[in-house]
Amino acid sequence: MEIRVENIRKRFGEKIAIDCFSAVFPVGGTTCIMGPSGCGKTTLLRLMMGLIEPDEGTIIGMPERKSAVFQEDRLCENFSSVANVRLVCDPHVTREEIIGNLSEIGLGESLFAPVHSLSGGMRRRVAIVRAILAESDIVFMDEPYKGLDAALKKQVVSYVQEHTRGKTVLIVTHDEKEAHDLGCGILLMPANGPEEDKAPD
Amino acid sequence: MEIRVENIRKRFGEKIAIDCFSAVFPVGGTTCIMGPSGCGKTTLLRLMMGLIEPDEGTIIGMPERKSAVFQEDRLCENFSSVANVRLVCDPHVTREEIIGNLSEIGLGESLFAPVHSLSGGMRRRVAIVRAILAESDIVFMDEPYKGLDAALKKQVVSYVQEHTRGKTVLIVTHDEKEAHDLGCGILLMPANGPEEDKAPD
Amino acid sequence: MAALALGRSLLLVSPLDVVIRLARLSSTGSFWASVAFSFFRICLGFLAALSAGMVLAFLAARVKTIEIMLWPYMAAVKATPVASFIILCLIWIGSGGLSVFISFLMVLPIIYTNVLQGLHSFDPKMEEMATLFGVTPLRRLYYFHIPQIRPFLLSACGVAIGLSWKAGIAAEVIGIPSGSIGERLYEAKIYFSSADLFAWTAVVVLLSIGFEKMFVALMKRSFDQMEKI
Amino acid sequence: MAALALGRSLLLVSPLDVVIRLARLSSTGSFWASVAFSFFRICLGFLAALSAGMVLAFLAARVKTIEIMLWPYMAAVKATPVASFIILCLIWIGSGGLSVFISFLMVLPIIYTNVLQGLHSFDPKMEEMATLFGVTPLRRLYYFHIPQIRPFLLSACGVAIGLSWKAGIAAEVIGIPSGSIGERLYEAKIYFSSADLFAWTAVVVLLSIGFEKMFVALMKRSFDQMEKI
Amino acid sequence: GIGKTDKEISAVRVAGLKGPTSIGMVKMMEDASIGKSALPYEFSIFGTADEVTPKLLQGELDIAAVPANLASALYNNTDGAIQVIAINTLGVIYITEVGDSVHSLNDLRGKTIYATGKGTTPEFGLRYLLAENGIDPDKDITIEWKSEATEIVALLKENESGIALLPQPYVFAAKAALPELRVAVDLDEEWTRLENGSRMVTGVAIARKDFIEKNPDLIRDFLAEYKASTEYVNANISESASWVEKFGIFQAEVAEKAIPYCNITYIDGSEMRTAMEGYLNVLFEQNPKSIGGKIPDDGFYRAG
Ligand SMILES: Nc1ncnc2c1ncn2[C@@H]1O[C@H](COP(=O)(O)OP(=O)(O)OP(=O)(O)O)[C@@H](O)[C@H]1O
Ligand SMILES: Nc1ncnc2c1ncn2[C@@H]1O[C@H](COP(=O)(O)OP(=O)(O)OP(=O)(O)O)[C@@H](O)[C@H]1O
Ligand SMILES: [Mg+2]
Ligand SMILES: [Mg+2]
Repeated sequence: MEIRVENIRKRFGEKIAIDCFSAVFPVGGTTCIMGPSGCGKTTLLRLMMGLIEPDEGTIIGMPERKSAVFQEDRLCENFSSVANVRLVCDPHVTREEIIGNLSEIGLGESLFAPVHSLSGGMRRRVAIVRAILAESDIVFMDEPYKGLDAALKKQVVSYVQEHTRGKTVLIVTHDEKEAHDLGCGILLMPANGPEEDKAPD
Repeated sequence: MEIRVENIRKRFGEKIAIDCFSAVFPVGGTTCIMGPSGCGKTTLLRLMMGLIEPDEGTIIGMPERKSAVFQEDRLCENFSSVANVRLVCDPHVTREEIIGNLSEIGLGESLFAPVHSLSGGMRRRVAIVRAILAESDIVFMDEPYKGLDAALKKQVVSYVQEHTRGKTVLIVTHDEKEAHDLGCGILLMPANGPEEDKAPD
Repeated sequence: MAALALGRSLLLVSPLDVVIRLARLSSTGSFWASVAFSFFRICLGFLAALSAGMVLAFLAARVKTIEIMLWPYMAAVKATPVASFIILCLIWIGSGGLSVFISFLMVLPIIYTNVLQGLHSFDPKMEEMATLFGVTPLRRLYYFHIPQIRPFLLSACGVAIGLSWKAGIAAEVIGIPSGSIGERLYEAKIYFSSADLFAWTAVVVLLSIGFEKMFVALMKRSFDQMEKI
Repeated sequence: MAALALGRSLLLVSPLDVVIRLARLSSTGSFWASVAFSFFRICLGFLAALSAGMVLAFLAARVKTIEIMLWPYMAAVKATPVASFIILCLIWIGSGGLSVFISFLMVLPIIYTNVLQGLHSFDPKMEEMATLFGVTPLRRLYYFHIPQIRPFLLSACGVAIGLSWKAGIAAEVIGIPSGSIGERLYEAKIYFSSADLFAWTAVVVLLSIGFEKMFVALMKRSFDQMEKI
Repeated sequence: GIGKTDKEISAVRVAGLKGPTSIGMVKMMEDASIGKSALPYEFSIFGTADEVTPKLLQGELDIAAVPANLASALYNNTDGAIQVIAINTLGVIYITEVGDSVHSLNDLRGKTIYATGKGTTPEFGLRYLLAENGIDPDKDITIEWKSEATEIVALLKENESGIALLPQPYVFAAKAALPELRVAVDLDEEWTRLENGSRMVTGVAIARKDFIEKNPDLIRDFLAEYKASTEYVNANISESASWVEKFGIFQAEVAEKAIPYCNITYIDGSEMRTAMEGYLNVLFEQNPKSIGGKIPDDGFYRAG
């Protein structure tokens, strides 16, 4: 089984964000998406999430239950880490489970402070735990590990791998080393039309 | 000449963000600041920026004119890239100069779109150009290159190096390779008190 | 200048006179009865409008058709001069209930418009997040909408409480229900008793300030409380 | 039910009668003179209050002392019943200017409170950014404060325009300046002429809606324009 | 209440307004409150006629004391649902003065008068009387219309000599605030002096027509008691004044001084009709709308 993106095209006004792009993602596996800044990675994820409609093309085989780490954290600023995670959890997920998950990646000290008072890397981890604990078959991650130092990143990566076993995972990253370390399929997105000629290097 | 941070201590309520930290930064040079997530890097920058007051300790030798790339982008969402840069520029900086700088790092296509419609990496670059074009003697950069792909990063790094010649630059980064590539001094911040024993790995 | 002097001579009372009058008034039982009469009715009108305004705003934010359908009604409620429907009001609800109704009508559009504006200015990025995770409406309310409308609701209440008193007392001065503050103001006016007029005006302003301070503080606390979960 | 029926019978006019009356009225010159008279004064009061409210709110947001000093005045302006100061107004500004003033007083606290709340809910992170870069006050206004108050100002105007008409016409019904819509309403009321009463009420509501639509659209456009630099 | 006959009625429901038109009833009200009245009554005092008229038409009230022109307008606008049963108050409008220059309407030539009540009885009455006395109300004198009696008192206070047209009880309230104020001309007296049979009618009692038709005896008894009450009030001023306050009409202090000048009367039957018709004619000539567009027909008057 696989998720198929076929001849998809999306423009915002004049701007062509994705120009006739196709790809296939294996269900139950992890795929890294790479490409230059502005090539449409985030837009591709939003299309697959069903948040925006493509102008042309189809997406086939998307599971119902989705979760995501967005490029920005998108947390409820005045609520605590625990509350932010609970927001997306099924009722059967206990408070202990949430606290356990947060503690596992080093947030045990700041469980109940409003997330606006957390450091950048801490907020990122809250967003990651939220994506993991939400009931889902596919997890979208848009540069999930940015802002984490090397040691922490290792820890978080293994936390994510452990908790997404069997799920489809799409990870956008700019770090080739990271992509190779994950040992997964890599999808390279080309810079899109008008930007192509001006693509750096 | 140097900037001296002496025995600085800062707490937020119960939370100790920085516990008795000292450092010296050479004026006119670049220094990388590294340390685990939540160790107080951003807080240190904010203290040096004069945005918050330390509970104890002193900071000596800070120049007047400062600029920064914040950890978050902190752009005016509904304004264009050009407008966002102009916000902080002296009147004598011409529109052409702003457009030239933006184009130099690949934003020539999106000069007048509101920044909320830009991709993550594009927004980051706008924030960088803003920090560069503001009149300043010291530039604070909190993970400035996150969200940029390898090729682009190289281009942006050289853009920044060229435009900050002679200025004091403090760069927070989590990427050791990046720090070494810049060939500058590296300041390691220890995980602070209460978090230490729980520091990852 | 002449007008100013005229005004001054008309007052004919010093602030001290007013304070003394106020002290004397407040030692009578009927004073407190009048205060209770008007306070109860005006606050009832305010609270009813607060609830109705919020419910309508939430409905309108969810279903665009409702917003469009409500628009002419709200516009009419806002702009229709009281003189135009006072007769109908008196027929339907009598002078006793008039202040409840008029204070309700004054507050409703303020709450509705502000809360709706608050809901409309919700960050689309958070909206996307909620959609993706399939956040339930109840949780949306709790996590997004209530924090979102907070500043709008606070400013709406800040202004609506004062205006509900203004409008409610005006209704009492028109309907003159026995035992209301409006009746006292009416009497003070027809007997040219400036001390009474100002004393009762002070009472109205103080009641309004007191209620506003209390209510807004309570609201802030419950907002804060809600975020502490 | 009985009350409803009675209400209907008292009205004694069908909507058609009102429309016919309206058509007849609007073909007379004095109709347009009255409309112009009231429109001009009420809008003047509204615009004056809009400017004053914004200026005061900006000052109050900058200097806490000003906010504290203004608070009791605003509370009094909001809550003081018109009956309490109508005489002073009539003496000082006459019945012609009354509607300007009363509409001003109604609008001022709404604009002030909303704009102030908007300025207060400014993101501290952006504030830090502005401080660090030493952004000039004028640019702060343009880049931060105006976009920030946008939703608050829009909802304030949405509600204040309607209420300025309500209050302004009420003032005219009290002061009865010759040639005003208020005078027409007053006459319609004392002569029990329901068709006139409803026709003029419709005129007021339509004028208010028209002005609100136009003004809010204009405001949105200028906001959008300002962001396109 | 509609449809009940004499025997079924538990109480006659009577309404008055806060003002001089209710004063004549206070003796009845007092009697009713201690259970000594001839009929069972239920009195209520309202702040505004706007509240009384609908209740009356709706059948929640049987009898009400209201302004004279309102009675006519109500009759015309409801196809004769009410009838006037008695006049209870005559003119209570006075020309007052600070100073001593006005003693008759003729003295008003060339002067400026402050007045309230534009578009209502005071304006129509004043203009009529001036015209009848050969004074052109638009040319020979200046009338400054004000909407609030209070404003006039403030203006009088400012001027060494000022002339104002004021109704009761404002005249007395104003005198309390301004002791040198003097009643210069009583418009009612001037009106009566014209000797054309009409009177300056201020207040009347009206009743629902169906109530009158179904309860002719009750009405007769009511009117008899009303007449007695009016006479009692005029004869026992201070006692009545205390009742005026007791029943929330206005303050006793003011009432005691005001009652003699409030022109409280009782007139019914054909005398009522003549007085009323003449008065309504005056209003009609000045503004037909003020009495509901036309002179009411015979059905308006309860035959005595
Ligand atoms: N809502 C929008 N309105 C207008 N243009 C948009 C919108 N969203 C994205 N774009 C444009 O589409 C292009 C692709 O954006 P996208 O965010 O998908 O890039 P990306 O690959 O995620 O880049 P990055 O690595 O920098 O995050 C960009 O040029 C961007 O300006
Ligand atoms: N305004 C604040 N209120 C409360 N606590 C705060 C506040 N700002 C920072 N902290 C706390 O201080 C500590 C240090 O935060 P800081 O943002 O300086 O970390 P950092 O080194 O920048 O981490 P990162 O690499 O994740 O950005 C964190 O535990 C954070 O929760
Ligand atoms: Mg992206
Ligand atoms: Mg940081």
